[in-house]
Amino acid sequence: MADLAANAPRFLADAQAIAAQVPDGAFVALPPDYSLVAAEVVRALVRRRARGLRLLGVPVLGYGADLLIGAGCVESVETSAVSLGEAGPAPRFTEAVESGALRVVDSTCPMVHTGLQATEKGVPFMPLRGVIGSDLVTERSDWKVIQNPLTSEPDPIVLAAAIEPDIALFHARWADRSGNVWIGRRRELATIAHASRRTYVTYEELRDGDMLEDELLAPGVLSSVYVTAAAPAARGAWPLGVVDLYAIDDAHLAHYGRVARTREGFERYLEEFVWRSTRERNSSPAPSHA
Amino acid sequence: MADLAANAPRFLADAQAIAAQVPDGAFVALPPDYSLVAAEVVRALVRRRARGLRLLGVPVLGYGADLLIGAGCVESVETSAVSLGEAGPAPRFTEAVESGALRVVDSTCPMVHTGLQATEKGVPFMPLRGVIGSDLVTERSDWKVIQNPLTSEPDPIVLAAAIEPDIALFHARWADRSGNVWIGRRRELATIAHASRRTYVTYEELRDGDMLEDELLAPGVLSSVYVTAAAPAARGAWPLGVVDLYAIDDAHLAHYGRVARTREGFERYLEEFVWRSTRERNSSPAPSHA
Amino acid sequence: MAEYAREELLACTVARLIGEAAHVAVGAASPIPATACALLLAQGRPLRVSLLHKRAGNPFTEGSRELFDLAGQGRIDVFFLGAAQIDGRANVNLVRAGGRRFPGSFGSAFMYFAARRTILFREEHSPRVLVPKVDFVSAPGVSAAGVWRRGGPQALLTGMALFRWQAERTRFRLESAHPGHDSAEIRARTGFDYDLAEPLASTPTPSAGELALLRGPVAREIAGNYPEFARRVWGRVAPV
Amino acid sequence: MAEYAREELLACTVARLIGEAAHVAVGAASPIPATACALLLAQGRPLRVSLLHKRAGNPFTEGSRELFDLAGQGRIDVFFLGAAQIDGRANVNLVRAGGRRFPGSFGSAFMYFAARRTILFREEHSPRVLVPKVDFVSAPGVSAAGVWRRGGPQALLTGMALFRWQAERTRFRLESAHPGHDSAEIRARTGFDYDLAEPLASTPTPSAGELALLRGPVAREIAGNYPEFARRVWGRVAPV
Repeated sequence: MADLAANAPRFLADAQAIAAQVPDGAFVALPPDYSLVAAEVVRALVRRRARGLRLLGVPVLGYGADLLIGAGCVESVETSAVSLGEAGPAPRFTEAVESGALRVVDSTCPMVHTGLQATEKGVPFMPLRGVIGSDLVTERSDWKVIQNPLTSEPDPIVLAAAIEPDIALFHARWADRSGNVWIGRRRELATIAHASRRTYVTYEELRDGDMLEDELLAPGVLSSVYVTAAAPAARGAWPLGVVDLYAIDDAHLAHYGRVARTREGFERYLEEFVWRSTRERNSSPAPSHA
Repeated sequence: MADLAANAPRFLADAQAIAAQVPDGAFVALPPDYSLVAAEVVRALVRRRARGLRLLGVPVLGYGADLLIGAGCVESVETSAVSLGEAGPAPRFTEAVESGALRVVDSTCPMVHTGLQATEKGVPFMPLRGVIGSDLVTERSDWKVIQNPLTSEPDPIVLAAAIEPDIALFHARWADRSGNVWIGRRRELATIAHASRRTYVTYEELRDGDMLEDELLAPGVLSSVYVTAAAPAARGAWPLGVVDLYAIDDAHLAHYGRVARTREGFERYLEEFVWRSTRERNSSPAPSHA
Repeated sequence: MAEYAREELLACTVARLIGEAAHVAVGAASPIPATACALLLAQGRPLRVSLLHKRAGNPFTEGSRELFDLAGQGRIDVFFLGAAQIDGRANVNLVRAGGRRFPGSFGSAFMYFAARRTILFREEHSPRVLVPKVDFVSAPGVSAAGVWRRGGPQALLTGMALFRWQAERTRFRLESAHPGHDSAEIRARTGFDYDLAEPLASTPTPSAGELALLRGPVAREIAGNYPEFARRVWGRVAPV
Repeated sequence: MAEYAREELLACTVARLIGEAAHVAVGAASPIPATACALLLAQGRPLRVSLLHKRAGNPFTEGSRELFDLAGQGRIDVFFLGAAQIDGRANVNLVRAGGRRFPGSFGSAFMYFAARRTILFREEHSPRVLVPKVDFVSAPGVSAAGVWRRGGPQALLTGMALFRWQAERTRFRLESAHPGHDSAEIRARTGFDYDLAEPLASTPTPSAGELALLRGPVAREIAGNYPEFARRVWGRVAPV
């Protein structure tokens, strides 16, 4: 993982082409379920039988991670939580941890953000208040409690080591021909991209013009300077949502949360929703199983 | 300076009412000339004969600070630079420092951002690379070089102390009736507001509806949670600019840069552009002196 | 007395616990705290509510980091924590116990320190949840002297009772039992030791006015962000 | 030989110094470096240029912090620094000297470490600017072993000459004199000691092709961000 700077905009054909860029064993940062998950790439990773991925939840993981874990693509997760939200616990995650198949590096939300902000600024660590007294500190050899060097009063404070993902992977509402992508108020995606060596983005629609030249759009843009490659994926977040475009498919997530409780149910789910062609998924309205 | 949280939106009548909220001696954070300076409030501060202000440049200062310095409102500046850009050195700043009338706490741009980010996160310090070997470090007793606690290799690194302004003061394109303001891509204004105990904003226009409910506008919004009070000020940034609305008045700034080289010229400038009524400024097109 | 759902009693109790506050933040999967906040707003309180997982019109523009920064700045007055285990020192465990894995600590290890008050909330009231000592401390209820801490536990609300946290004694005190539960049952179902208020009060039930608000504007509001919950409690379907 | 302005010669020289680079950042009040970048773009180079003070269509969306974060991430290949004083160890002073106050250090104390290469640029070539030792180190040219430093000085360009930085010797070497200047004059006007390349080359002058680009698309582009400069050099007025 050497390249940091992407210069000329690079477009790939589809989510499958993005999945081909994610090597086995990569440290991949993913957003939470409510923040533009590149679900179509997740399915493509399952189909290409990716192995040994190390996932970073920024700051939590959900449906996409559970799918990858169940399909055997994941070696470890570093995250503050893995959950399907209202649809309950993440079943494949829970099973994999309880059976010892998955290593979890437990964190707490602001420590993930802090570790990424450290990389974003190019510093090796960043402090955070709180956390002291949590067993998380004992388990994390990469965190360190020090005396605040700016005071002579006793004042212990924890340092997060910089987190440096190999790959940032997410979905966006728009891309433009300059390679910029629009992420709206989901600024964690910007932080992930700033901190990662490579950033791959799927997008709903290509937009004409340069979004950075438009003062109204620009505040929600992630500049192409951070984007290694982008590819189209209409409804690419499904069954998760894209605000103003399609809502999270609660019925489908609830269905997943139920059937994936067993290995067999999960395999049937994969068969139905992942192994069948992507094109079918994208061209027809997403099915709901209530 | 106690209050942090503003809840119900609070609107004031005009820039003068904002200036009345800024007490003598306050530590006031100001944006650079290219980033929405509340120039009308600056003029109102001169008119109300504010004294002892301590200015923070985020990360640099320009026209507004020079005006305040020349008018005797300022006790000290903490900044990476004070300059009129293409219009040359800031004449009143230069004179005040060379005559010993003004104390300068010299910084470097990313250290200002870093110190504010520390306050934004609620931590007492934040590290930054570089800077070591600069004489700035010797002068800044609030910075400290420590050994990176996460490595056993020799690795000195500098810590910025958290910077906690009393007041953030800037201009915005829009406010809405919920008290949110739109700052577009000028995210340093958000950082300033997050880190300051009180935030006062003038705005060009009031917009109907809640901008946070509009996904296209929201990424450029500073939520009312951070806004202590807002007041209308049409052309309130003049002679500086508001992108897409009016450009920086280069001819005026060049004029200022020339005449303010002498105390007498500066006094004449104040007489003409500050002591005369604000209303006159706001209601007619801003004059240019080339 | 009006008929009410247990969720409605709990939401009204949470609303009373919130009391005077400028800014309340509600984290993941917290429909009852969210309902309590919506009730206070429907009552006209000048409360600011930040729902971390609000799906539309999310209050944040800095992404999921902003809630934690807000708390770090001292701008969050009340926060909520649920947990798989809670002990008598107000420690919370969201990670693992007895071979079982839970979702994870979320922001607890920070928010419990940075918010001015935290209301612990867990509907299940059993010796499995309310333990003598948590198996894993996601976030501690009490910090050593010299450790920075802006706030801590205020109360523990379960489906059976309300406990107040006594900061000076670092222990809970049983404050009231919900209708249908008594002191002996609560003692039997609580794995940790606590102080008693004698005589034990009964948790106030929702008023007719509260119920009218809950079933009208509050239910509509909640259905948008917690559709499953709204359907279960009020038979409401999420708006599209 | 075509007639050219001194600014045009300097911009062409800066363009050659930039050479192969993916991302060049230009800070405050730097019309000549900005002109050099615009020239490279007009020549069709796949260069990314971030102008800190670009007035419209600013490339950043994180405000003025983003340039420094980009540099911290290792994404900035070339940066420019001017200074009131520069010494033979490539230290720069932007703060004060001999009772005079300058604007201040700007981002120099960070960017000089974090950008992969820094081109020092100052038109005035005099013993007042090029001093044996700066009165105040805004940013050091050389760092002690063990101090993190991604990059440092590449060259020093003045209105009279081009010096290359020799990292292994931590000294400048005079590489070329601009037309109309010679070795003796440069020695007399330079307050610090430096190595000589013998024989001393002459700085290449702008080609007809370069001049055509400079006076066409480049002048138009530059007039938007540096109106005073464009008017002085090309008689252009800023577009509204």
